[in-house]
Amino acid sequence: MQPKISIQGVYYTYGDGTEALRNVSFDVLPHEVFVLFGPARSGKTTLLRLLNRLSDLTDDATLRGVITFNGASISGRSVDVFDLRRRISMVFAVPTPLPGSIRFNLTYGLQMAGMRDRRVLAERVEQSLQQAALWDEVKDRLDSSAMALSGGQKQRLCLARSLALEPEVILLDNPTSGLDPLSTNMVEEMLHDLSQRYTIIMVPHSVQQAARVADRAAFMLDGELIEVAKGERLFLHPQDQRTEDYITGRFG
Amino acid sequence: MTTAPTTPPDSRSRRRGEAAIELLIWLAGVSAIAIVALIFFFLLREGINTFLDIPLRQLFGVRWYPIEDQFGLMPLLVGTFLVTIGAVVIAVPLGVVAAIYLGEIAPLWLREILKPLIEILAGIPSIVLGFLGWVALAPIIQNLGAPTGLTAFTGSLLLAYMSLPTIISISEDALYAVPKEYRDGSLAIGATQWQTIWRVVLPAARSGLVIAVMLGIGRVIGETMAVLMVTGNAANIPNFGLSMFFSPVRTMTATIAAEMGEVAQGSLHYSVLFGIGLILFLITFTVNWLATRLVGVEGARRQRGGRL
Amino acid sequence: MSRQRSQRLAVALITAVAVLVFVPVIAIIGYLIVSGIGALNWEFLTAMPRNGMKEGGIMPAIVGTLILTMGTALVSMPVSLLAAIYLAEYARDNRLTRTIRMAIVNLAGIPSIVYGLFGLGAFVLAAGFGTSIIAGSLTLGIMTMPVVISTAEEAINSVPQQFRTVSLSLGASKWQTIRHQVLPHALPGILTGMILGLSRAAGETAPILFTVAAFYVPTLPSSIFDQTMALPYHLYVISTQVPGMPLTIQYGTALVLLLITLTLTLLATGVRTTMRRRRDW
Amino acid sequence: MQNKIEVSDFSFYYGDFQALNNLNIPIRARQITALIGPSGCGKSTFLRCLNRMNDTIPGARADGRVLLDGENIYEADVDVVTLRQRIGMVFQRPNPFPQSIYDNVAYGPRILGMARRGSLDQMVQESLEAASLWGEVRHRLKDPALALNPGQQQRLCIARAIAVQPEVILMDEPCSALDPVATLRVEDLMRQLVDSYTIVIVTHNMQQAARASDWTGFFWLGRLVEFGPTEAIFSSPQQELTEAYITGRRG
Repeated sequence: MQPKISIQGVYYTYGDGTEALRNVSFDVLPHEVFVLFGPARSGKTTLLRLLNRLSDLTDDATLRGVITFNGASISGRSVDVFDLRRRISMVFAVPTPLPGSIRFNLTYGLQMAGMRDRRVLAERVEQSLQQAALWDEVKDRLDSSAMALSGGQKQRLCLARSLALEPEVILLDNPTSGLDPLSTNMVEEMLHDLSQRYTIIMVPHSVQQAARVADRAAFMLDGELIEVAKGERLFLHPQDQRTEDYITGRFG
Repeated sequence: MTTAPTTPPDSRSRRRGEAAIELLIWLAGVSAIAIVALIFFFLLREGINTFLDIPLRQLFGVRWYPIEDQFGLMPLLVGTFLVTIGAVVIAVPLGVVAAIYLGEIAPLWLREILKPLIEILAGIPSIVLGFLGWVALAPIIQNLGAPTGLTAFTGSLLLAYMSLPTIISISEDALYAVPKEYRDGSLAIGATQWQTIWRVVLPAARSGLVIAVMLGIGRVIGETMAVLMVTGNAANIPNFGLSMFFSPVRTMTATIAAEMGEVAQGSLHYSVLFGIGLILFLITFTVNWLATRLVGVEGARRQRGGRL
Repeated sequence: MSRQRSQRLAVALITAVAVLVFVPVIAIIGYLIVSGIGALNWEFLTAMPRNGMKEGGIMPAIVGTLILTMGTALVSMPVSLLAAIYLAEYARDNRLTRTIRMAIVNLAGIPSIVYGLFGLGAFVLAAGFGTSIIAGSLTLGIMTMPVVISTAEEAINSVPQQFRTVSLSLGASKWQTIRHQVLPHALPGILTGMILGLSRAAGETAPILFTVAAFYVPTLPSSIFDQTMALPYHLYVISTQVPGMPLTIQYGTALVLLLITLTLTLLATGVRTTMRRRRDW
Repeated sequence: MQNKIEVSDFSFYYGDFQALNNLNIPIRARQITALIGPSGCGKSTFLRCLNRMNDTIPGARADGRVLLDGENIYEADVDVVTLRQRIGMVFQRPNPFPQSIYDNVAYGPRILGMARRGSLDQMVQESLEAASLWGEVRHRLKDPALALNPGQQQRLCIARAIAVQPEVILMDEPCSALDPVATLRVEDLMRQLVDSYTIVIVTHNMQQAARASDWTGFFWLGRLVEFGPTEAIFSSPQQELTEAYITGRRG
């Protein structure tokens, strides 16, 4: 099977010389929930932002190595980075609706891509809200401010906003960090269904969460990839001592 | 090996309109440099003869009699210096302390009233303040015993209030920029509010306060109309002593404003007035350079933003 | 002295100084209003000056100031806004950017009379516009640029970074992001800076002395290459250059000028507070 | 067992918003009391009520009593400045002053006029020792405090608080900005300090509360849902809400 995303020998260095990523290589397969976990500042979020080139926003950083998406490099000059970001969409740690109505949030990306057809837009709004299990809660107030939603609703709106683009890959950067347990459960339960249609790469909130949702998982430490394996195997029988220390350590 | 480009390379090819807009944006950004260069160029072009035709010894002499082609700048420099010193001595303590009052002591509701008041003061045209100095303040000063009401001190007093908005708003920004954590840390140990201000807040805000003072000075040196109206316009050097401040003087800016209307274009007098402008331009440069040395260009720019 | 007593003393002294700062401001405004209000009537605002300006109104000066303010806006606003966008969104931390910033800081510090000299040398003489509305507007416009650029850039920077990140992550281009996510939210701040810049331009005298201002012209300007009267210069003229000028006309002129600039200042702060209150982030 | 602080019928308001609702909490002397609950539940607000740091917030109002050694700290004639000296505080983010390490610790004794020059060195050393930082900084006391790493900065702030010889130390999520190793050191330090001080700590980290405290109170929407010995709270919570929170948050 061709990997959806392949990362080969990636080094990522900031202008001041700090190495955020060192020789990271792994593949992400279609329709799996792939979890990147590890302690703070181990490079997970940095890696995630490389995949849809939000890393372009960082001045003076250098990328070495190859990242491919459907077999083609994402770094070349000929790559349409805006199209790439629509196909590899991202949900952030802090729920960040754009100021404006719920509908505005959901149609923004499509409109920027030149989609004008109102019927299609309306369809996508409903579809994506359904998929993010938010439709019933907001269907009567699509034109009210997205800022008025609760934290959990905001995050599901952000997820729906990504889904509305019909991406191939969804990047989830610790999406439940600000959520209460109930909303966290909702998001976690959604993941499996979503992976039927999309490929999901997620930075989890905790090791426990990683273990609950991962098809496959990778443990990162200080910018290096320590170990990749099927979720069950990695969490029950880690091969590397450092992985085991982290999983069983006092700090979850 | 590839490097991540910061500007998405495809944006240009994909959207021509955007490329045009981005070019305009770039041009507008660069225009700031062009304008400074142009200002310098025109001042130099019209004023260069000052420095070519007049011996330096004479240029910095004590006699300013344009009718006799005597262009000694010393009286104007002294006048500017006196007015500036006076204004700074009045404005700096008032401004910094008022900022402390606003930032640390005034209750919220009062702050909401006083801060617009500062913007209002900043919004009063200098000609209006000059007019008030001329019709209302000068007679008061004269009644206090000065031979005339139109003195360096009158100018200083007006300029002090004119520079207060600059000094207060920048000082206040500097105080505001001191993290609340420092105040909490001090109060939590049992320090009084005054101890906290004096020992933690003011030292932490030091560089910002210095900028406030320097830019206040810059504002004072550059002011024209008010000083033209109230300092008496006497281009001579008063006798040394405290009474200097209560003598009529004339500043560099006022000289340009008063005499440019009457000179023949291309005459030496005309050049000298531009030469004075060039000197003022260079003073500005120096003040800003010093300020930038202290807080970096970012800081200086932010502080300038507070200036209205 | 006990700590509590030094605290009380310090607060008392600081408050006293604050009184010294703020009371004169109120006094100045109050005094001008009381002294000038008597002169304000319909004729004063709408009639031409008569009898060596000692009678009649100040209409041409008011109109001149309004024209110059609009001219300033046309010159300064588009360039300033674009420059602010450049600095906030495009400029990287390099030598060019630092030079631009340094240039803006310097522009802000250049004395207004020096702008007047520059306007004389560049627009009146070199460009051949003569003493004219266009020369004055260009001079005032350039003079207001640094204030407008700084406030606009600050307004743009105050738009939370995550809105940009989100917009880009949804596939919007950089300019689309600026156009749809940044500028709308920065608008109150940008407007505030623009109006404040105009309020400053409306009250300036030194830059228009040699570039546009006329001592007295009996007609309104008919083209941008005409001279015009303007309130600040008119106030200067009637208070220092014309002997025997009635005080009420002087106070009235000062009050009208003050009202124009203060209206703009208050408008600016009004825009800022109402639009700030309306935003929900 | 003696109560150092006794909170009774205490409510607190920001303007019209009631942030704390009728709290009754005993704080035992020379023990560690941990306050847990979701963010926004009022635990930090409550902590800042104990040394009246909330007085600096405009529009804030307190109702009810907080007894420190039997005396209500919200009486009109209480000197807040002296109160804050008796009840020290350590904040969420390390907040050393932008001064030297030495000056940071000496700050309190100096402003309170507690030490002549000779004994000041002594006090600084003792405080740094008590905060188990002395060994790391003894040769660089004149270095700027901001050059220390976050964990050291936080222990410096603890030393600064100790230097004025308080009776109670309030800690507002003191480890939230620290890495695991630094967190452990601060927790060890708390266990040492509790021999001489009464400690109240607010934390969002349940393991930390379980590891480090003797008593635990669970806050929810400005109310105290449950209070008791830490072991009991974590092993057999009486309230459903507490249990849901402790087990539900799993992370």
